[in-house]
Amino acid sequence: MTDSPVLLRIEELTTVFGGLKALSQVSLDINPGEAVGLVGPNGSGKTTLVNTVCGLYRPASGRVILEGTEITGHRPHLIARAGINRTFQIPKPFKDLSVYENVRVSSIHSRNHTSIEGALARVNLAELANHPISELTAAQQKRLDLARALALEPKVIFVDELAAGLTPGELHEVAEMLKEFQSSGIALIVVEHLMGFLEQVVSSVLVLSAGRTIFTGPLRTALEDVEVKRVFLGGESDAGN
Amino acid sequence: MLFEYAIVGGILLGIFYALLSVGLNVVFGAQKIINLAHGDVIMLGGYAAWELYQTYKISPIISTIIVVPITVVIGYLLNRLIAPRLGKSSDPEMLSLILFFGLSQVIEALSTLVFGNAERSLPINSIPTSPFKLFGESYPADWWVSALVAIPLLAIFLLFLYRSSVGLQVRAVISDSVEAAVAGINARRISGLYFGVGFALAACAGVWGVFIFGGVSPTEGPAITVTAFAIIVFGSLGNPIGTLVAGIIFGIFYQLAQVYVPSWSNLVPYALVIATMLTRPQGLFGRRQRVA
Amino acid sequence: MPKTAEIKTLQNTGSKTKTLISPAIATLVPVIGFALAIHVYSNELLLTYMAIYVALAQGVNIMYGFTGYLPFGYFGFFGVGAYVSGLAMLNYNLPPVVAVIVGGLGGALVGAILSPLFRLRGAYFAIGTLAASEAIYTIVANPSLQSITNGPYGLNLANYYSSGMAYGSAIALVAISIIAVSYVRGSRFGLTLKAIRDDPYSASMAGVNVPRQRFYAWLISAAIAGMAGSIFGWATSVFYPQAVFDSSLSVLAIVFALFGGVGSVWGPTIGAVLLYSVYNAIGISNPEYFQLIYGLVIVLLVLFAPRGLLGFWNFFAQKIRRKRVTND
Amino acid sequence: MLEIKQMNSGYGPMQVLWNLDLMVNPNEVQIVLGANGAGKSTLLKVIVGLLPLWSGSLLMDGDDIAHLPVTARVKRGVGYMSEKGIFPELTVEENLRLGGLSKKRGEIQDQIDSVYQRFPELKERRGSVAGGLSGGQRKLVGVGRSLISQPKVLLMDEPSSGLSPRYVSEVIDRLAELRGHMTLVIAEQNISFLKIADTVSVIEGGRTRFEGSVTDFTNDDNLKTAFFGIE
Repeated sequence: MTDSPVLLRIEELTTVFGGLKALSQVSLDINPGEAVGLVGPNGSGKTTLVNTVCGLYRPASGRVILEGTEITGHRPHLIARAGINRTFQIPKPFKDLSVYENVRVSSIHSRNHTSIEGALARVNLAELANHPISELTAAQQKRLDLARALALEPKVIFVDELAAGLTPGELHEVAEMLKEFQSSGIALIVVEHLMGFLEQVVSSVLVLSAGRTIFTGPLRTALEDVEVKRVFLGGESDAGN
Repeated sequence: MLFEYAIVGGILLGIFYALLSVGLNVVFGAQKIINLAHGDVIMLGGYAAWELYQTYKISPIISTIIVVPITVVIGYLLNRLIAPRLGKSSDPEMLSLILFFGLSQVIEALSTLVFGNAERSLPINSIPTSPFKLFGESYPADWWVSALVAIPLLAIFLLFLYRSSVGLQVRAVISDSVEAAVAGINARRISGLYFGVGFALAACAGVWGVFIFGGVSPTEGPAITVTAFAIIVFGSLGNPIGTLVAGIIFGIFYQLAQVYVPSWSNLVPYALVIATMLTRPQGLFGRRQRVA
Repeated sequence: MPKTAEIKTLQNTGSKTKTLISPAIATLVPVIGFALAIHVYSNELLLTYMAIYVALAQGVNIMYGFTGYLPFGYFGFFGVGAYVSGLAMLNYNLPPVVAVIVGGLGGALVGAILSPLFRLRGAYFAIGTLAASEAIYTIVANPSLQSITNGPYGLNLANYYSSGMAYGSAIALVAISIIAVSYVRGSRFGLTLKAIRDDPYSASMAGVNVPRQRFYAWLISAAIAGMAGSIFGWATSVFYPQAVFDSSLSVLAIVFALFGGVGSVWGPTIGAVLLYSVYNAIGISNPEYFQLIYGLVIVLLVLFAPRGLLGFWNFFAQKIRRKRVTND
Repeated sequence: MLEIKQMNSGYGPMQVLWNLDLMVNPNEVQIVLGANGAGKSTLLKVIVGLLPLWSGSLLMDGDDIAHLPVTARVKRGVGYMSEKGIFPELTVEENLRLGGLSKKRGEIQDQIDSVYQRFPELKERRGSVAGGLSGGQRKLVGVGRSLISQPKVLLMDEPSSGLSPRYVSEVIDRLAELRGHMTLVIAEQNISFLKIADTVSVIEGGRTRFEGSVTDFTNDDNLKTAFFGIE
């Protein structure tokens, strides 16, 4: 189809925990500026996929290829420096550092020594730069995760449950932020339960159930899909009628 | 004959070592911390036996029973004092390590003030004295008497843990303290009690340590703690039955080293703990557990 | 949420010179203090030991204060340093000052060998290092190795004794250790260490090479202990293995560091000077009273300042800072 | 039986429930529907006391129970079956026994026997470690333990989670047998549980979206899409 390889190619990735397949042959291609939703019930393997691609878990089989270079099983800091980053479902700031210093840790390791102020401004945290973490709300801590990712010049960001616990106003702000990232060429993989929010951000989704891909395609189509409904709504496939 | 001597002696001493370390594992089960004052509780048990014999001529066998209720109460109260404060902190594991380290220093200092620096020992005729003979070798009386006392003690402990209603609650709390609370178990009280049981087992071992170690002195605690730690890590943290088996295996290793390479035998506990932690951190009988 | 755009007191507003001045003071004050102390108090050996403890407390500071790993077995590096430098003098006739540096390298080398212990977390690491150091002691003091280490009979360095030189080296080591801590605290290296301490995985996703950064901190800390042990052996001139492989060395270094406040530059210096003075006042004749005091201090610190343990210094600083913020 | 008004709560600094209302009547089965992350589990945890109530009221039989610790609420008759529902390291029988801690020994045994009668497959595996059972059997152990403790109201957190559809319908059938005999609050995203429910509440984004009878719910098409969270 193209001469240049896709930005990130996840190829039949399988992750096993103590004999149990938490992730089974999941594949996904994503190009610059694209946004894909990653949905599925609790325990379906969404976070396992993020953790495996980001190097926290070593996959049992399959490959992760970033811009034509295989990075499967590389150590997390190398993957992060190569341009794949993430946020956390429960935000994980460095508690003893200020907001500014939090981002500085990433900036040190970026190739072009990115502007810390710039990263903070993109997530609307510039005003809080000199504050200790303890003064940030949960929503602000999630945005700090994003700022830290931005400071490493990411090509792909996995956004893990950004919307949970946000007010409608905050949701809108975050959605706009993600769209701005996209327009700057960053690819987004958005793990989300809130379909309303997801619809604002992504065009297509990958639906996981029990570690397997059960659907890929547009979000609206996914919600009409019999298999997806069964997974989300339960036994009867006609439940939605 | 040396080999048989090492094996039989190792088993006899190993039973003692099982008793010596099981309390550390019990405290770990109750509180998910390493009790760095474990060796000092053992040392206190030793002084209790010494005092009871010197002043009241009470046999160490009786003393073993006397120390149990006292140390259970002390352990329980201590747990209730520290648990809520540690629970509030951001790094309870590290803080409790430092706390028990401080406690260990306090116990050591107080024991020196009360009992003096000199090592105290008990006459061997304070216990039944005839040596034990097997395969033509004879074994010191304290070896087999301590084993004979340790076996019923450990059996009672296991019955308590696996057959009593309170023991069931203990295991439920260890398995999942939140789930236990919603099952109506007062998790704090139960883990406090179990913590006290850990102290009591340590004190019982201390009574016999006076004989096996040839005496009791205020500074013996830390070395005993490391040995006990080596044994519980080897036999899996949180698994008391693993500790019993590990204690016996340790006793055999240690005796073999004593017999064949005596100058290197002190290396056994250290080598054991490092090798276990680096190669099989979950221990002999453990399932995969996040240690590292 | 407080309106606080104007509160820029916390960091990154200080000028370059300011960031150099405070470490310089933190280094020079104790160095000059030790240099002058000898004119007031003539027990040079005791002052040497005090300087050694300042360095050890700072070494613990680098390890525990900046990575959260508590090295109970810190004395192992100390003992290795004493033996490596002592044997270097005896066997190769190295000048003592050179031997001290070699001893530091010996400490760092053992640190490198023991680095797999980093796979362990929290208490496991603390006790793992303790076991490793006890194992090294058992090997060094072993009668079977008498031909190499002189086994249980220790080393006699009386021929290399030089009044003043050892004390001067100890003061230099104090300076080195404080400069090392200041560097760690103010540099990117220190920033990444603090990030690792807060959350290792998060740090790695910020691009930090977690194992390597920890390893460097460990080597610096081990080298300081190695040099401290070397100077101790040299100044003591005759020592037995149990004197340099003494777990109470780690105990005291850790207590001094905790008491003064880990993570800071001044804390361990103040902690070591204060508590070691107390130790000399009452500890030599009545060690158990001293032990009782510091044991209680630890217990009380943990129970009543659980977030802190950064000692009174930071505790007050924080209080003052808070006051300032609320007053603004 | 249970009356919740204007409940606000969450984890740490993160607010999950926003002015939520819930009303449960005696002997009714209420299903709390919502997508993942809607706040169903949080709601149950606040009721049983595992999470603090930030503001609002929580009444049981007219009494304020919000200030009571977990064990006191359990004693008052609040039963809670978590998603996990069991102690995996303990045997089936030990798990069941933990449901009857306040009862006499003989009495517990009778009740355990009656659970075995209801769920014969548990009797066969009474000595096995509960963690080794199939997902469906594990849920039965959890249900069995809850039955023995005889709560006034039983809160069940996603009894279908981790189960294949075959087991889900089995669990539903078993719960159907309890209908009318006890007060049940079932937090679910699986709408097949509707067939055993008397009333439904739908939670979306931590807010009550709908409260009413099952028929009202099934007649409202909009609600079903709301359940997915799409405006």
